Amino acid sequence: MSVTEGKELRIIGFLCNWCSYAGADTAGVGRFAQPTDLRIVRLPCTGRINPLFIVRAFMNGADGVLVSGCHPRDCHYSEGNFYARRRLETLKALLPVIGVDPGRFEYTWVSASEGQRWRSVVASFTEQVHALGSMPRFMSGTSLDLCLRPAVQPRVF
Amino acid sequence: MVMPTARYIAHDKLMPWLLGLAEGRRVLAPVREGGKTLFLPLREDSRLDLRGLADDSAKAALLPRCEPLLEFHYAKTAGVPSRTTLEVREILPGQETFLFGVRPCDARGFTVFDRVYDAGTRRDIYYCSRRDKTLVAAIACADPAETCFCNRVGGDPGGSDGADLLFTPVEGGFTVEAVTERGGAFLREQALEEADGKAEEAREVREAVRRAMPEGPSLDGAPDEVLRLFDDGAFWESVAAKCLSCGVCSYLCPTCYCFNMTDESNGNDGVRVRTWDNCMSFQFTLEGSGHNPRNGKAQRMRNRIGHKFSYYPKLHDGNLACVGCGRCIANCPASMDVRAIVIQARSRVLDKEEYANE
Amino acid sequence: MSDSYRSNLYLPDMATIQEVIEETQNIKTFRVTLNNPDAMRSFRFEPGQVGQLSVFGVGESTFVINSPPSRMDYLQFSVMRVGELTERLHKLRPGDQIGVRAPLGNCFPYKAMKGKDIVFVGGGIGMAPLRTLLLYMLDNREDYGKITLLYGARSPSDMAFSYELPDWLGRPDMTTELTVDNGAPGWERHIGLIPNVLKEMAPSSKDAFAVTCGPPIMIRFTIEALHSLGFEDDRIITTLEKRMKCGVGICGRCNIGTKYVCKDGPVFTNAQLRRQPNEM
Amino acid sequence: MASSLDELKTAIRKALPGLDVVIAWTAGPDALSHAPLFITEEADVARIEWDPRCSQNLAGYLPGLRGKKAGIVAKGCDVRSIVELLQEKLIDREDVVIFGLDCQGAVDARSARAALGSSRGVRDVAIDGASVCFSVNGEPRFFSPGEVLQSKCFGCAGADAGLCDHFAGERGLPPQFGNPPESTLERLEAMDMEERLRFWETQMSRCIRCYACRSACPLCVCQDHCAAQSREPHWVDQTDHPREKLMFQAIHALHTAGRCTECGECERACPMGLPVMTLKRALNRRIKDVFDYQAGIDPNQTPPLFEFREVETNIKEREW
Repeated sequence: MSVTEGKELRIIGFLCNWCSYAGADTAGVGRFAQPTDLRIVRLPCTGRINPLFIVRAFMNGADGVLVSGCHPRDCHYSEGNFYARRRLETLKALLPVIGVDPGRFEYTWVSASEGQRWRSVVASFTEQVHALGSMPRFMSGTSLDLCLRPAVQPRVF
Repeated sequence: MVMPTARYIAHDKLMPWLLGLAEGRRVLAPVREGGKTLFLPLREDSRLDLRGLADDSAKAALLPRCEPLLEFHYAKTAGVPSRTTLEVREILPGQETFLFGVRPCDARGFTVFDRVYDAGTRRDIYYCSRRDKTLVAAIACADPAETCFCNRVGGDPGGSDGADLLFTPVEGGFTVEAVTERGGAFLREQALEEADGKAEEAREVREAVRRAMPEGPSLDGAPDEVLRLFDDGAFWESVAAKCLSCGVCSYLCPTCYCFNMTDESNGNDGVRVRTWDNCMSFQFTLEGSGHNPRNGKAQRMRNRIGHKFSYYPKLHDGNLACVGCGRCIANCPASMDVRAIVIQARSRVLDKEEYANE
Repeated sequence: MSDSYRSNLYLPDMATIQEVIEETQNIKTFRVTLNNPDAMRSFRFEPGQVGQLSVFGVGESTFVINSPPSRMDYLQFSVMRVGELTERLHKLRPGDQIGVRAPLGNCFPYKAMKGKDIVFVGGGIGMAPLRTLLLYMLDNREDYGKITLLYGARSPSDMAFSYELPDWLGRPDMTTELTVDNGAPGWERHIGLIPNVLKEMAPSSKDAFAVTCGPPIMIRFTIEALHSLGFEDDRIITTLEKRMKCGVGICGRCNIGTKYVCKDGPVFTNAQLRRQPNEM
Repeated sequence: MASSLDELKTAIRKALPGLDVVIAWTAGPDALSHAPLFITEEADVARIEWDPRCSQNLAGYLPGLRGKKAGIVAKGCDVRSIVELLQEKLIDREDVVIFGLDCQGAVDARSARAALGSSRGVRDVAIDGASVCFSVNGEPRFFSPGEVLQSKCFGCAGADAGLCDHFAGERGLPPQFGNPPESTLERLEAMDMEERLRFWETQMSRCIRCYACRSACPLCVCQDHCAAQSREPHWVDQTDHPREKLMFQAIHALHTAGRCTECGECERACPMGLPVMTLKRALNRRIKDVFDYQAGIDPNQTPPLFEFREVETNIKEREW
């Protein structure tokens, strides 16, 4: 994997418990080689995802965010991922306006049995984020350099 | 100490002089940026804007929007994973500042802070050390706005309360006069030409602006009226009806000094910050139990007006916690007018008492 | 004054939790000592004064020092779990570090109360500020007249300081009554609201002071009951709670009219409160 | 417009006995913007003003008056906010009486003050097709609409008189002002990603966190319980960092996604002149493209994020 040879980036994955988290597990059990940039947050359902989780992740220094849930019509709670799809599609309009490249955020569906699909999603998303490099950071203390001294700067961004 | 004589600085010399001062200290001045005139650190490419009252008050020079009070660090104790050590350090401000271009109302606002933050035995060292390190240069007004009313709250558009130096616009530039000893010592060190006859012109300019101020009844002497109206719920409901409970008035006010303290941390490190707070916000007095003594905006408005025109003057020799800059009026998204509220309160009390006497 | 000795009004003294006592399901008592032995040795306060406790990373909150000044081995604070800070405090254990800014505020007029009968009426966590004065008076017993305590809580298991109650009940030099809103098996004392029990007890108001603290609604009705027993407003003392931040009368949120509860209070006579606007 | 004003006053006088309050505009402390007027007595009706200085959207007061019978004077754009409030059942149709007006454009007080130099001496404002005329101390001063009107006026769809209980003035076409001034969204789109971030960093460094954008928003109904001031969850910290302030703008934009009618109150209220409606515009544009939805048009529609389709025809999901 060429992408893992360079510096690791910070990619956050928000995964639903029932399909994609299990799918990631399947990939792990199957020992499919994957890049290691992804940090997974497990949630009950993609419907639980507030799009602001994703915005906050970028604000806190994430270089990429991946959301994955059950395939449409397979949601454990029947319709959570249908709502999620609408919310995440809407979110896509916000990110580039605040300077987050659209390529840094994707959502997809991976079922519990799709270990191989999970592997390829992670690999290609990681590669995509690496192509963009690390997210430009806010310069600290733009308005009040006093407030956030380097030693105690909350959430270095 | 004998004050130095008045000096003069021509318009074209002003910016180079200020930039010269900016070597070695922070110079804050009203600068045009993004369609607004704000007090910002002066740089070579800054567009100094001295046309009138700046959009923000200069209070951030002494009370920053957000200032760290102390920092803390937790660390694991070597060998004892369940124990952490904690280190806490205060963060004290230390920057020398030349605050240029405040108007007399803004400078007078600092005296409102002084009475609270530097009160004998109770000295807020964060405020006091900023105050000690800040030289305040005010500019006498020449062109009051429609919303200006310093003359109605005991102020003076050509006044110098709270300032160390007073600039007055005259033909071709400004005269500069020392107000405090500190201002005098500073002025003596500056290679500025003597004002000579321009000092007289400056006096006339200040006289002229006093005459040019919009007229209206004085707003002081209202402390008892406001208090007597305290239980008049209908009155406060009606004056607060259009209020949106935002913080524009408080945050632009040169005399509003209330603050909040919060801890913000990242992992094991953090800061305790002090930030501006706003008495019109629901959270301001919300207690842990869920009880809120100022639950509605009418109660909050009552406290806001009460604080400025009644409680503060009662505690501080009749001085109002309002200097009449009018920013709250000019910037209120719901066009509220603090002058009108005080006048209404007064006439409401008079009406009631007349009614009672009949 | 209490705040003058500090060069930085906002810098707490570091302190160590020595002991945590689980009082009820939502009240814990913390016994703390200042880390600087000199500061601890020279620490002086008067009954009724408060302190700001800091959990760094969460914030600060105000609690009364409920150990008496006559017992200075530690400073004691009782904390009811209601919000973010108290939640975190409840998780702390002996040895943990906190910050203490104390003493702040005024105190009970314990000197003016000398030689008088004292009636304490405490409800729930409102017993904490009364405890400091009560213990101080018991430690200086000869200075005071008859001491009566009425302490009420929702239920027997909501009674803090339960380990001290037998002593208070058994002491010959004070009268103690307990009441709960809801009884429980084994409860043999009063069942009923504090103001009603108070009226039944009918302590004499002659040469007496009443000191009360508790939830706002309880205070209101207790004051009514005290009035009916003949207590004058300047002999009814209460201690208030407001949202506080600075603790030194600057930050602007705890005022009732011109009085700042953190600086001019928390102890007020009802006569003083009646001169201020009614904004509880 | 005098005739519209007279019609309006007559309608309000007639309806007032059946209402607890009517919200209209009256002369304010500043000559460039009129202030809200809460009318409870007939005597107040005489104080109503109606001209291009009636900029404030009064719809935001309605949820707070729920349970009372309230009349409200509304421009076409304000009606859209009312429709949205009705859709979300934040107000009750039977308790609200809408007095619609034909609006020719609303003054942006901030730009008008900049254009005139001062608000002193302004007596009257009128819009006549392609120009806006301020009468200042008796002298007319003309400006182009782009200089002194609110940017929302350029996309005005006019008033939907059908939704109003009363309508004063002519039910003609909405005003057409030609080319709108360049929007912040367009400026941003010409930038690369990092420049966009820097743009917001500079803008938000001016933010004073007064939350007037939120308090003035007619659809921000959490108000006293806003995420901006909550410690748990801790969505934003209280430091002065532009990142935190931009985060708040993202919160506002996403909470109003599919609901925002672009009434412009957030930008009008901002004392620092920040282009805070930009994020909402971007979301609205996408919502129009993907869900073919515009907020505040039909009281019986459901906002797009409150529902879903199993097959979303306009969503192209990525293949992996």
